[in-house]
Amino acid sequence: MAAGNPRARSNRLRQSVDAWGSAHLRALFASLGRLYRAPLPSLMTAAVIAIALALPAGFLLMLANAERVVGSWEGNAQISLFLELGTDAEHYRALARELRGHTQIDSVDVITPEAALEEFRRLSGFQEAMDLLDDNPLPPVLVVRPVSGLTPAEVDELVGDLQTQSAVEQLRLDQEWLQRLHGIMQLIQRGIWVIAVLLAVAVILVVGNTIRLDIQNRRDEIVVAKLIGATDAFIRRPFLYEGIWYGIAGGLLAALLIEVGRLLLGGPARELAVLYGSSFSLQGLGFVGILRLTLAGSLLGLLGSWTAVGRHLAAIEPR
Amino acid sequence: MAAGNPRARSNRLRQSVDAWGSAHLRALFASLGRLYRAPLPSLMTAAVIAIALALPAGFLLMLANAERVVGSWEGNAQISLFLELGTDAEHYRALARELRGHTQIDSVDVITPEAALEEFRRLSGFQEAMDLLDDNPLPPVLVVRPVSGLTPAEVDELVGDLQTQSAVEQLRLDQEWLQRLHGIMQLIQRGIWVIAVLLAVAVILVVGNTIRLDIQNRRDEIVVAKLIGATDAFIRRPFLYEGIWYGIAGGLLAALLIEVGRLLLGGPARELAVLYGSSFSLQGLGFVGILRLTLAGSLLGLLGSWTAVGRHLAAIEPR
Amino acid sequence: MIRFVGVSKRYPGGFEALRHINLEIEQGEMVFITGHSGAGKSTLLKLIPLLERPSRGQVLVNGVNLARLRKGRIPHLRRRVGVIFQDHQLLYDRPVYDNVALPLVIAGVPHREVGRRVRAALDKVGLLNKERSYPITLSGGEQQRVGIARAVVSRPPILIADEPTGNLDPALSAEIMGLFQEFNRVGVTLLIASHDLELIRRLGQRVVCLEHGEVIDDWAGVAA
Amino acid sequence: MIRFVGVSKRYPGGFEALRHINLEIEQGEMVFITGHSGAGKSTLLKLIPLLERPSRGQVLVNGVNLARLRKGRIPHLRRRVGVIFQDHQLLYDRPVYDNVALPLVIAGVPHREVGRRVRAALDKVGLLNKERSYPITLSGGEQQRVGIARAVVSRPPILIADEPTGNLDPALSAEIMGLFQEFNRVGVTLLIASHDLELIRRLGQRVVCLEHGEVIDDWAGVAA
Ligand SMILES: Nc1ncnc2c1ncn2[C@@H]1O[C@H](COP(=O)(O)OP(=O)(O)OP(=O)(O)O)[C@@H](O)[C@H]1O
Ligand SMILES: Nc1ncnc2c1ncn2[C@@H]1O[C@H](COP(=O)(O)OP(=O)(O)OP(=O)(O)O)[C@@H](O)[C@H]1O
Ligand SMILES: [Mg+2]
Ligand SMILES: [Mg+2]
Repeated sequence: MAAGNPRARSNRLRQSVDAWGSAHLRALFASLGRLYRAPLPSLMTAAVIAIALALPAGFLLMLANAERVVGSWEGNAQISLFLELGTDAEHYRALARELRGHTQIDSVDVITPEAALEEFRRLSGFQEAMDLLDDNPLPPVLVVRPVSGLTPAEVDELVGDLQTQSAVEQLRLDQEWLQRLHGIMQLIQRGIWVIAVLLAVAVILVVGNTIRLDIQNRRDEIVVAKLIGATDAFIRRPFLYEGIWYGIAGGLLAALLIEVGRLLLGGPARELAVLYGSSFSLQGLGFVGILRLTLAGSLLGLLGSWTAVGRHLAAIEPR
Repeated sequence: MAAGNPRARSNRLRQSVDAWGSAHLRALFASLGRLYRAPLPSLMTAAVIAIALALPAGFLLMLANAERVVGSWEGNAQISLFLELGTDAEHYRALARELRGHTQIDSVDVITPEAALEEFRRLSGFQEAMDLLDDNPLPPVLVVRPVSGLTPAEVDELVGDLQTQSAVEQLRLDQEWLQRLHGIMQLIQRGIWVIAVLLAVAVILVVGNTIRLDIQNRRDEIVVAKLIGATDAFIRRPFLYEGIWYGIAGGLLAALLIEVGRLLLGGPARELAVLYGSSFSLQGLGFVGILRLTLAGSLLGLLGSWTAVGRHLAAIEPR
Repeated sequence: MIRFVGVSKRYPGGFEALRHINLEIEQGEMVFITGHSGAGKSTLLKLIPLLERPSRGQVLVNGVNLARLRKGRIPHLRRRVGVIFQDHQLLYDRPVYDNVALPLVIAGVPHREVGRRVRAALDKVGLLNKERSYPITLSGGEQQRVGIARAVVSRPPILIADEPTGNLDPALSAEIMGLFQEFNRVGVTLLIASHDLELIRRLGQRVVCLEHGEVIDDWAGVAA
Repeated sequence: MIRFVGVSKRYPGGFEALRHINLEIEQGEMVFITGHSGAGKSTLLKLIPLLERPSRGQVLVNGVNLARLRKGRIPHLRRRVGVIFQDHQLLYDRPVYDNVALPLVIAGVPHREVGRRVRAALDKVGLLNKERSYPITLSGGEQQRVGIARAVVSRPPILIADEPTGNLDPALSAEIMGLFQEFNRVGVTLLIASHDLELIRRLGQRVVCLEHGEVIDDWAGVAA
């Protein structure tokens, strides 16, 4: 039997795969051509999608940048180690050396009891009383500055480490306002996710709406195609591709918007950085980010066109 | 002549005003009816507009709230007034009383030199040295707590006031982190305006695009109307009203979205407030805010439909 | 009433659909335009409500040179010319009543008056019982008659019909032509493009015959 | 080839457009359907490519009961039935070539083959020189012929035409009918709804006459 002939079968298979592939290619290029022929309206739709994609992506990027900044501030937060009273010079100098070797510590300053007393004398107004002292009542203090860029968790860990050092009597890390900032940033992050969901919905709605109106617009064409014997898949395909194209164009435009936004915000951010003596610069999306954005756009576009196609194509039947 | 008869003239005027008014009313209700007959798609468009309006409005609201919070923190920032050494008790108590009467000051605590020395003795480890003193070397200190809710400018003014008090030797207000926060908030505000402009553009594009597709969709109807002798104004009117309706619906939905967002963010915000002992609650849009949002929506909607109508209606001519 | 003076029409593609047409139609006349497919009948009719503009020559309606008509006045010209289209041009998402009422609504006729006149027009074409139907549910001939009702509802002084009986059976065609004659008797000027030579001959009105865009024949009917 | 067995069609509004139709059309037959406006001619034709479904009775095409046809198979049925519509149903934003090529593109015919067959079909209806024109720039008769070219380009075994000569002048009508007879000679089954009784008589084919949805007459032509 012919059906049993593997050559014939593979030939027929090849043919139908070819036909399937060429049908897809045609739909792909037809949809692209349609968008190209109406460049302004297509661009407008893509622009809306771009704005909707750019916002959450831009916010997440800003948050990432903000976290970097806060992290660096946290690194700047110095930790004062008050050692036990009477720890001898050799001991605390050794400890300082040891700590300097720690990978997460940038520098360690030693304040000897003598230097502290001298300072205290100068400042306190207790000069006479000080002169009467036999013993120095002040402990040696090590001022530890962590390397910049540590996360809050890493700073906590470091603090824990230092606390277990045998000679350390007391430890102080002033970061009340950092805690507040963290609270705010968590709030913002939560907000960004709400916004991201909203805007993803907006993208789906925009694409869905555009495709829906496009379907109604080309009602005649769909009716004629159905009359002539087009399958549903044949009719559906160009619309789905159209949604994907919108999403991809939107994603790329969104990347562009974000870069423009980065330029606009870069100035004040740098000023601020200079004010605090840090060498901070806003980080961009990068290649992977752009890729992700485009992918997200095309998926949302497909989703949008899928919902529209599913609901509206079936409604159009030749009479 | 009939044209000279004022009665007849006013009658004719009334009639044409009536006709004009009823034509507008018809367009208004016709456009509303059209949206109503396709509730889901209309709602989808309105939802997109709502999201686009809700974001900048929500951000501005959040910023306003944040400013309130920061303001209240600033109020909490206590100001320590170090008085001149040797200011007598009568004098500094009188000053404290006077300051308590100040409208921007919530409370004034007095730390007498004796109390300060006692505290110092307990804490400093210089007990022996203290016992040897004849004179108390410490100045009296007034701890001033401003009322909560002051703006940064008001706090600055208050600080200036206090500094001019004759007995005040030195004044300390620790607010370094507040300055940083202000820097960040200015950055955020700049960002919000960029976003607001982007999203206003998005609203115009969305409405314009929807109206454009709607115009193409109803090409036959427009052609027939023009064939039968409809004026351009007659054809344009329902589309313009449609844009306005979209904008109004979008504005109202945006207000709803913002309120829902407020509920979602209200929890963590309150937690945060409790953490810092403030009785803070997120403030909503209020009636005026909702009105403004709806107005903004309808204006953007009108603008969007105007651009679409201007560009696309002229292109449709009966053949 | 209607005068064509040396009118030519060359379409953008370069095709010359009408060549130097001179034609005068008096008020109250009823004129048939015939000719082979592509002779230029539809093109000639489209010049009157300014659906097309001549490339040379002048068209005068009621003494007004259409080339000089301000753009804003075109709608008013079209309200005075009732047109019956070859492809009906109905709104398929509105019931028959709304379709017929459209010219009155556009002209701003008061609401009560609209109902009366729409029903009178529908009655004339025998579709009073289809008032609430959608055009899609009507047969080809019924749709054609809705188009006729819409053209006459605003009682325009000029009526133009492009193959109004193309899709009608002979009996109905004769009936519609009778209707046109009735309009003609009350003073309406009619221009009708048609292929139905037999029917035209029977009516005995003036016939203008086109060929390749030129008038090759123009004879007054026997009855006129 | 095509069999109607007790077919009735009641439209959603309640109107009964067809009543208990029994009809058998052999392969290679050429049948005219006549009847007054609203008799049900279009409705009858629409049942064959499943544009409407009967409310009672069965339609069989090539022995297949259409009521039992899976939804996914409908496109394949429609590819085997060429339809010429009363209102052309052309795509006005595509040139004539694309319009005629559409059935081949849908059927997935290879690119080179498409060009050859489209030109052959256009040649048959005498529109080879209008290949690049848009339908809007064609006269009514020319559009009708584009519709005919599109219906025959995929060489369907069944051809259905709803008043294909409604807008054509007598000479062109006769020519088109000659074309149909040519198709008929190579074995195509044809069903043609028409008002043009004179033309039908001249062709001498089988004629089915409908009245109020019933077959009131069915006579084999003299030439058959
Ligand atoms: N918009 C257009 N652009 C280019 N050519 C056109 C246009 N409209 C019509 N034509 C050409 O002008 C010629 C005359 O067209 P017209 O529609 O006036 O013919 P007709 O006499 O009405 O024919 P029919 O009886 O077939 O309707 C035709 O050959 C047609 O191809
Ligand atoms: N979709 C529909 N819904 C309701 N009624 C319909 C529908 N389509 C047709 N009809 C009615 O069915 C009847 C027959 O219609 P059909 O189109 O079959 O007539 P026809 O014989 O083709 O007439 P014509 O010669 O005027 O085209 C008509 O009275 C029409 O009003
Ligand atoms: Mg014509
Ligand atoms: Mg019919």
